[in-house]
Amino acid sequence: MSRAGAYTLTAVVVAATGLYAATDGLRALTAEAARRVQIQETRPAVPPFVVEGLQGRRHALRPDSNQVVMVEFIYTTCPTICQTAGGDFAALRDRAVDRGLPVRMLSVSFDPAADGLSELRDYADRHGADGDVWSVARLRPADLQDALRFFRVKAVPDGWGGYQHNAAVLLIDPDGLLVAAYDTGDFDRILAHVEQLS
Amino acid sequence: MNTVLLSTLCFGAALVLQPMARLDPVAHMLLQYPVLGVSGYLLGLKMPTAPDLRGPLLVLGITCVGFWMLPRSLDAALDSPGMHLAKLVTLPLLAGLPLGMSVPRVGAVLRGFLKAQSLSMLGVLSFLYSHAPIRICNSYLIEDQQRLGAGFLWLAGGLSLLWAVPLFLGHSLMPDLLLQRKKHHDLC
Amino acid sequence: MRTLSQIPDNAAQQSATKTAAVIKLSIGLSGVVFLLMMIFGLIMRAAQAGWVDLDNALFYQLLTAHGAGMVGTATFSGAAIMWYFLARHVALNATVYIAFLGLFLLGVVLVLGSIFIGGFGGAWNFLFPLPALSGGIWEVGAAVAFCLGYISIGVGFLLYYLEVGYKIARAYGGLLGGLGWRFVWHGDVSRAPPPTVIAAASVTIFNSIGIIFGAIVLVATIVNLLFPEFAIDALMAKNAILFFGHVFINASIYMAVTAVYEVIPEYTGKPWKVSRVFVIAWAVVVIFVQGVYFHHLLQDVNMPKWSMVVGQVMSYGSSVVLIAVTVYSTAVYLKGAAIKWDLSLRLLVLGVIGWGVGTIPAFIDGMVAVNKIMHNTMWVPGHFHTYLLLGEVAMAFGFAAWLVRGRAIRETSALDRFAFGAYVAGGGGFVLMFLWSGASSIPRRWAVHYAQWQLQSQLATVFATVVVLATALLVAGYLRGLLRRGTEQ
Amino acid sequence: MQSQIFLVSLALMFLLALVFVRGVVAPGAPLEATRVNRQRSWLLWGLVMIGLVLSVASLRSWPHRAAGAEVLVVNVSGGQWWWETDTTEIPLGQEVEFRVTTEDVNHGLGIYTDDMTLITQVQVMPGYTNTLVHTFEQPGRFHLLCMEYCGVAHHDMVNEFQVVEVQ
Repeated sequence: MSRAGAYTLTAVVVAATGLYAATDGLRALTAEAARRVQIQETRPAVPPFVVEGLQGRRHALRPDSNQVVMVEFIYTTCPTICQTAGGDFAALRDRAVDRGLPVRMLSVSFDPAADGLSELRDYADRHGADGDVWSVARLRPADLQDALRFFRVKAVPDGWGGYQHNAAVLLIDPDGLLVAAYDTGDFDRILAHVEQLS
Repeated sequence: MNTVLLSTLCFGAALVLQPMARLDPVAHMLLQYPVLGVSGYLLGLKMPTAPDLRGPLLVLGITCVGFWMLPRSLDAALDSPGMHLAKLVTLPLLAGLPLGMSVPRVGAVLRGFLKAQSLSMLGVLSFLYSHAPIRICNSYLIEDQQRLGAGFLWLAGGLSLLWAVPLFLGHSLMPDLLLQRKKHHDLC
Repeated sequence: MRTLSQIPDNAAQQSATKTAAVIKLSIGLSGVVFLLMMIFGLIMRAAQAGWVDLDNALFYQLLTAHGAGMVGTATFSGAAIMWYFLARHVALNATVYIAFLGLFLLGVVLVLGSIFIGGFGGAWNFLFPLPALSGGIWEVGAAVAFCLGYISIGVGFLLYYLEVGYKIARAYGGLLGGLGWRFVWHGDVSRAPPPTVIAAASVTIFNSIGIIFGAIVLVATIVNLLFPEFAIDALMAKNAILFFGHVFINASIYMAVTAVYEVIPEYTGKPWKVSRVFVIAWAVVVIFVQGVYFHHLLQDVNMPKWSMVVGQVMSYGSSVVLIAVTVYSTAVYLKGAAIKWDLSLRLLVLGVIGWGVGTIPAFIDGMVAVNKIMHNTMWVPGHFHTYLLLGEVAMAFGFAAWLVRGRAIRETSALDRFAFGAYVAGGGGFVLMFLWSGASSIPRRWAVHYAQWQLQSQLATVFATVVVLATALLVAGYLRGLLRRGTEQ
Repeated sequence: MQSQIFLVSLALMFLLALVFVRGVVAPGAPLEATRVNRQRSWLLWGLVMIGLVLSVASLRSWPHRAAGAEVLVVNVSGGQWWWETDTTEIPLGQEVEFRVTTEDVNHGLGIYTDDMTLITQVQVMPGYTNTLVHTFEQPGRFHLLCMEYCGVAHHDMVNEFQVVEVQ
């Protein structure tokens, strides 16, 4: 082979390796897919964030004991994606209860300025989040930026007073490690993972 | 001298476009990216290159462009200051420059192949961005993503005209092709 | 032995020898693959006839291989023919052809591997999202390999057309110069480019566009296979696939016809003249070939109405151009000329008739009202087997026979006459069975035929056997001819 | 209908082949250029005129019928490898609009009479609803067959319904 050919071939191999690495081994082309791959691989410990529940009581986001926590980030005035996510979460709750899984579910508002306790209660009533297994809460303004950065939640103002954001169901294992992120409708895989964690 | 000035102007334009790029993926990908690339490409045109290195330079340039076309790179450039800086450095120096050093100097068939491939890649991107049921970039709204998809199609259309018209008419808007024709006539 | 006077021509001569060698190799490969793919076809017909018990998955793998293999080989043989004759008019770089050949063979290996190792059976037109949803028959990897194989073949063809396009553009003042359009309105048409150049310029334009669309939908399919969240719009994908597929298979025959332009004059003693009508006809082809693809989407009621009208009208228009120009001219050239009908001429003329005759069931099915009850029945393979088996493939074998015939034109030998007769009779009967099956409402691409449909399939199996035997004789004749000419030199 | 189409096609195909072969083998001198041009013009313009008439005649009433006001909607869904309809008995003489969807790949809905004659069809495509309007003039059993290749059990993707006389 000519020298030029050998150089080019080397460059192609290096380039292909580089692109392979840059897509996490051809698994992630988007930031959202990358978030999911990287969460599963690094399993970061969830910092002691505190959320404010429906009764105004504060509690930790991390699980108590032998419990898996499923978190999704929402804002309550959302007309579309959070409503779907809310419906999905309700369906997920029903299935988890049917299977008797030790799970706590939290819908957490990332917009504490707009979402007062009454808005959160409305949202909870609308989707049947009775606080038993599934409750609705909001982040403390002090934790807001850190939490969004840690969970890699990105909300973009949509120009109509709402947001478009990367909705997902996040799993926190009993040790307080963030272990996975799934599509909100991906029931089978979520429940299988919860089963395996508990 | 002229080239350096023009290249600096392009780079300056890219910096000016940054606030727009943050809000609008079309400005980001179809305005800021290209001017960054062009600022390096112009410099590359003037650089001497060993013939053996044209292939690797071409691969380097294409890979760098490919990397920045990944939706996650687009997001990363907005979310992380390090990636933002990397974009400003690598698009001119690792994409534009090596392409400027190689593309005008490879054979006509290979160059035509690269043009045809970039048209189909723009088509693929248009396909994906305009019809994906998901948001591809976390930083942008889905409507803007669809606009970007349409933008790719317009760009593909524009480029195909720019590239096909000279081939059809037999005289070129592109200086390097003109040069080749002149050489051909000298031979005859 | 080299003499001084030969030295200046040496490079050109070496290049010509090299070209001739790779073209002979390509045609030999094409012949062997045609034969193999015909055997696949025969097996499928025998399975539908109820004579062979074939696993369904294997049937659809054979279907996929037969489709991909035949389309690929038809276009490949057409490309070999056109390259050979275009090299008479412009200096083509044989290295590009060798790269084309290499990429084509790499693609063939990938496609065959994906089918027979990976179990891919998504049909040659890989309609989105079938490659991703096999129902457990094949894995994603097989579908990706299949698409990569196509991409490799597409890249090879793109290089081929770029070389052809650049050389024509340079020698004739742009591709428009190569098409000879300025002679339509004024000027001395005898100074227009030769027919082969006009055909080559035309095919280069439309097939390059087709390949670009093919690359778009192939890469999008691969992205979807690897990253299912990137869904693509099924109607857009179908448009892109059918545009690419339609244009690509049409290119095969529009390239092969250059053999008619260049070889028939050797028999008639009259050069194939470029007339104004000829230039206009090829101009119409450039546009119509691209517009006709809409006739594949006449039952997709979400397509705009105008696209169906365009599909129907352009289908008919293409047939008019073909019959009134190419078929008619061929008849005029042959009439009254003192001709020795050897195997090559017979096959080439058969190719022209088969092509012309095949467009009749094509444009009839291209009518929206007829399509309603004929679409995706056996009528569809019926029409395209007419102009491929009795058209393009006949031209390719005619070219093959011409490549290996002696310097003097000899009358056809008894064996050749037998092979030709069997090819015509077997092929004619075979395509008639398809058309009859279509008229009997038998759907296409069914691994299992109901008992009431089996008679047509049984007769088709008999005819197919005859075609396979005739083809085996033609391929053997070509290979024997190559050996004979090799020893003569 | 199909047999007429078949016969017309065969006739035209044989005619073309016959005229070609007869023209070529007929004894006589080559045609003069002027005669060739005249003949070719006649052929060309004749075919164009026939085409015009044919196009207008065959497209004037649009072959994909639109539904009238009294239409009965029948929803059909398809998937690998089944058809499902929400109506199994269709009244005779009633205009029906089939609304066809698929949950996976492309399919083709072909409606066959009981003696396996295809009477109408429409493509079925993921992400779209395709409509097909038809009025059944004969009572009896009808079959749904898949017309678009959809995978390994394509030929098993069949179902049926009845067209019944109503009092």
